[in-house]
Amino acid sequence: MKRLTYAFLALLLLLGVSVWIATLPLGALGWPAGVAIALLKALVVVGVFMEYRRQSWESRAAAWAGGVWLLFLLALVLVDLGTR
Amino acid sequence: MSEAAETNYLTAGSSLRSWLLTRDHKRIAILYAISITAFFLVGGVAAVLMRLELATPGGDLVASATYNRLFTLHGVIMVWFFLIPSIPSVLGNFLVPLMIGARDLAFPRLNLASWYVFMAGGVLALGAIFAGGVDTGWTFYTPYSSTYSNGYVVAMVAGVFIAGFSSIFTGINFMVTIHAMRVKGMGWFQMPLFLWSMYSTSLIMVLATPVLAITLALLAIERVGGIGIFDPAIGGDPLLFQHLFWFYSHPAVYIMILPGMGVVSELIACFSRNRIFGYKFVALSSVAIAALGFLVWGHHMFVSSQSVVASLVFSLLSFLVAVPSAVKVLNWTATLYRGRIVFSAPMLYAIGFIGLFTLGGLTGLILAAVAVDVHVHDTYFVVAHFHYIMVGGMLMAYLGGLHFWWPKITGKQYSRRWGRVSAVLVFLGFNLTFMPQFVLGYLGMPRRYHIYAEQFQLLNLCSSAGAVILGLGYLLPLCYLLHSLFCGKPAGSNPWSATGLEWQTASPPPEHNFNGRPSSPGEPYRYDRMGKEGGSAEA
Amino acid sequence: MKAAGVKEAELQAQFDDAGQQERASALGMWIFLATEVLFFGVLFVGYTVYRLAYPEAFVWGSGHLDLRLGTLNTAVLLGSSYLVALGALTASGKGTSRRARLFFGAAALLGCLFLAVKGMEWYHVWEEGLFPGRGSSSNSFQEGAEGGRLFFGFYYVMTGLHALHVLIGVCVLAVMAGVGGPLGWRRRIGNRTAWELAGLYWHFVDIVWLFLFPLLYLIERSGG
Amino acid sequence: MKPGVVMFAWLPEQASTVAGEVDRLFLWMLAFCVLILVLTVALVVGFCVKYRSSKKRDSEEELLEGAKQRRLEYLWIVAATVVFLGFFGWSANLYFRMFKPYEDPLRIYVVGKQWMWKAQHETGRGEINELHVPVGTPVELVMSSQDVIHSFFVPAFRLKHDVLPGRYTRIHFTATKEGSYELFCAELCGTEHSEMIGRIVVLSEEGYEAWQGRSGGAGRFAEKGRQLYENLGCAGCHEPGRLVPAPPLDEVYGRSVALASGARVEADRQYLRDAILAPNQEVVAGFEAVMPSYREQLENEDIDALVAYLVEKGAAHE
Repeated sequence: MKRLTYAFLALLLLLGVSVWIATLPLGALGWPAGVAIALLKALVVVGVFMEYRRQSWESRAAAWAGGVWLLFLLALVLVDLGTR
Repeated sequence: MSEAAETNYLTAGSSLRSWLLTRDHKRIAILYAISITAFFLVGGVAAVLMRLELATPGGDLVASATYNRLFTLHGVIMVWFFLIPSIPSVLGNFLVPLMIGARDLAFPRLNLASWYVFMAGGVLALGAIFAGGVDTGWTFYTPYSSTYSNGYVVAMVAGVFIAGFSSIFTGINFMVTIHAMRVKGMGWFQMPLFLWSMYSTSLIMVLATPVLAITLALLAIERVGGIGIFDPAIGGDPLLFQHLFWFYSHPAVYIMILPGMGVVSELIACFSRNRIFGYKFVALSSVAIAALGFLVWGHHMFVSSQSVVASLVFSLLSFLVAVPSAVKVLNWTATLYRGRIVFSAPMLYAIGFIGLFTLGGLTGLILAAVAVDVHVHDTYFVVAHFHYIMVGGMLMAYLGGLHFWWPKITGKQYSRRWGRVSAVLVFLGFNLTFMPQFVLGYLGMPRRYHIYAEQFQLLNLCSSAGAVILGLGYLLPLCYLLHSLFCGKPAGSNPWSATGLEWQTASPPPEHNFNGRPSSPGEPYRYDRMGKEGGSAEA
Repeated sequence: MKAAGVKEAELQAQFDDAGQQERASALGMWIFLATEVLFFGVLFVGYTVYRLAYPEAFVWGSGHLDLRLGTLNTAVLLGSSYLVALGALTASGKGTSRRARLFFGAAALLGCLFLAVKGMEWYHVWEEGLFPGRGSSSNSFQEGAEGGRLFFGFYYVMTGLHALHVLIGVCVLAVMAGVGGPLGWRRRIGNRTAWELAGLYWHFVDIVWLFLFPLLYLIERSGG
Repeated sequence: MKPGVVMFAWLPEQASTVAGEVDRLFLWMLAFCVLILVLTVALVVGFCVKYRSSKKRDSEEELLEGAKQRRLEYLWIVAATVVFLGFFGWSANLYFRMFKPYEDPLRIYVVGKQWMWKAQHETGRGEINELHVPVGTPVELVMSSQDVIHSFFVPAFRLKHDVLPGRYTRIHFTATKEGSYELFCAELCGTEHSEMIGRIVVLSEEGYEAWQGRSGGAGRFAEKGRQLYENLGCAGCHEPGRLVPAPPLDEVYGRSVALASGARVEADRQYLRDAILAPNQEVVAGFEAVMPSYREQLENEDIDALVAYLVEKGAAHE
């Protein structure tokens, strides 16, 4: 129960941080910063709310597969876009 | 066996309701078999009309607009409503639980839902065809499909979108079933190779299909609502559509061929009465093909003005994905070595498959060579290549598998002689149809051409003639297999003396597959030892 | 995983024991979520391609979104996720309980709040004439650089698809909370696995939003 | 190609510098394919005959197993990979050379539209469904599409490239043989896709000069662009000293331009085209984003003409 509450508070904190960061003049760095914080939040949700560690190895592998295959798609599309 | 003969899954209920609301994976397989046969006939009629039209260089039989609708119909129906569901949804549905000794798939209701979703998609696609058709080709390239085409693109795309979910459901079902429901004592490397291929196929279905679904949804939104994502008129990139489309549609080729490879592994082992050569290599090459197959889609875009660097990367990866396929061919051939080969109908199909798939795969190398592809891209060379894989490969394997497991599915024997005749006929007809197209392609005849230059006529005529033989070859099994349903001799539980758990139960199997739990199978394909005990494939 | 959650009566015929059934159900849901990752993933890839091509237009478009409402909605979804996690935890202790139902019900209400706020936002943007589809005047996009339409295309499609998922999630949560009681649906969803699966789905929907939020609302807010 | 005389051939004519090289690679790969196919079929048929079940055999033979089997597998994997990589290297090298731009080519603008090919020579001469080029001269085609995706395909040149809306794509070739060759559209582009065909006529140098000479003073292509430039009132902003300041256009093409966003771009043809169609996307540093888009007003050929004019203007100023 406590773990969930701490996680929730941490998420709200991260939300605040991401909005604050967006108001800084970071230029091109703003995008990766925003995504990085989102990734952090997502990890908290997966790790605590979705109880990643209590899942079977197959379920964990499925979670990874989704992310990794998305990276395949993104990476190879960007190979084309980046070198046109 | 004696008690099982009393009721089986076919006799367990005969009302229409008992079929339409069934959750039995075997009955759902039958429902799929009937539906995809119907779709195959629709797609086949379109193919015959196209080949007739192409017998002469002019546009004598149908107008351009009709011709474009015909090849779109042929492509969409054959790809999404026949080839992709064929082996997984029919043979896979029937065999996956049987082969691992389970009572059913993990999610029987989801399985039934997948059939309904499939039919809903199919009805929508057929509706689009009867309403007036679609002329974009099965690839739906933007901006033609989103802005310029005047066909029923949205309905067709919606049909494919919906049918996609049936693929996803089937994939999830197979993966979970294979993970969680294998009989005690069956480890990953004791599974029949068909299951390895089903697992790899499911991997692709699950991870690639959603990409197609959302891409087609974006296309429909652009066409209906004008919210353009790909529209060059507002700065959109039509190549993005191609990237996303082929991210699904190249792996989809492996959805079509991997199950065929699984079937052929079973057939070759059984009818050469030999253990499969290099079991682990064959098993893992399926997974390798499934994973690597995701990284090569750009070879469909070598001349699309994708960057030179991207083309080179995709070309390299395409060459590499051919390695695991080559491994499979070697292993099948080596399995024949010192076997005791029986030339039954399924085996003839399997041998035909090896030849046709090898040629299809090798010409794939030529297409992967980017400098040559610049010339042969979008010509009949490509058409011939992918028909060698999809039809020469997948359809041969599907028919082979159907002939192999027909006694298990129906409990009946078909005419062995006619089985062999049709296998040979299909092989000959196929080669006559598609071999000339390789030459046509290199000579420069573009695909999707309704009217063509005169120097191409001779080869086109050969191809059309072959199509007639091929068509006959496909109609034959329809006749004698149906005939066997009514007049066939009872098959017995294991007519081929095959290993594998599915042969340990009655034919047709009882409602929950096994009476009691099947015994642990141990090592698969122990045919070499069975031989000494007097087992034989010639029952 | 402990096998206590499923009573014998709820064991489906194809499974040998409760442990197998739970493992299979959970795995099925995780694989489904993996497909959902790629489903939304396409939009993220498309977004990346166009943001790289039209950076100014995306700053311009983001500036027309209401940051306060967006932040509020993020907090609302996080809160609902928290409640759902609490509900699943409660349910796993004792099976279906009143408290678990209350947690899920509250989460469903937050989901509705999210949709209401979302609707308001869409209305605002629509009012400004920033609807990229057919029938809208293109004048509103003239001041934005080329690509402004594309930004709003992504805005509507991404948030729309996400809202659809929220809507489905709200329905699932509401049924779990007992709304479907009169229809006799509660009997079927009594076991612990069902609560966990519903929770997994909801958390996933939350995660998608966590990425949408910075990508759509937080583009260079420094300028004003 | 004379119909009736050459009714059948295994290879199309070779009429460009790369055609022979592509054929050589293709034939080698084909030979490899045939070799493997024959080997596989021979083994399969051989085994089928030798080990058929009806044949009596004296003793039990040992199967290949264990280390022997694995060695065969690895051998096969390594051999296949090496051969494949070899072919990849060969083809990559050839492809790289095929797409390497020429130094100072004869440049021709090509527009694909449903369902015809239009070509504009820099001399001002335009053609439809025909393209005349001199033999032995490096040619670059600057291609764009008015509507959907087309694909420019000349089998005799072993050359094909898609033609996109909203973007220039280019290809290069040097014809090696005089004659008339087929031009196809290879990407499905609508109802009359199979009739979107044309001819490439390769003339001798003198023949080409003569052909150009017959153009009857239609004016140079860039001249057409200059007229558009004036008719559209481009000078109103783009000449120095005007009320609404805009970048002077004789100092743009071929240079590296600083943008308002802080980035720099190489101002090539694509940049000029984009600047006409989507002017506020990449604004030159120091100027306001005030130019309207000319997407609605201009046909593709007009844009090409304007670009040709601006290129000339930029080059003249260097």
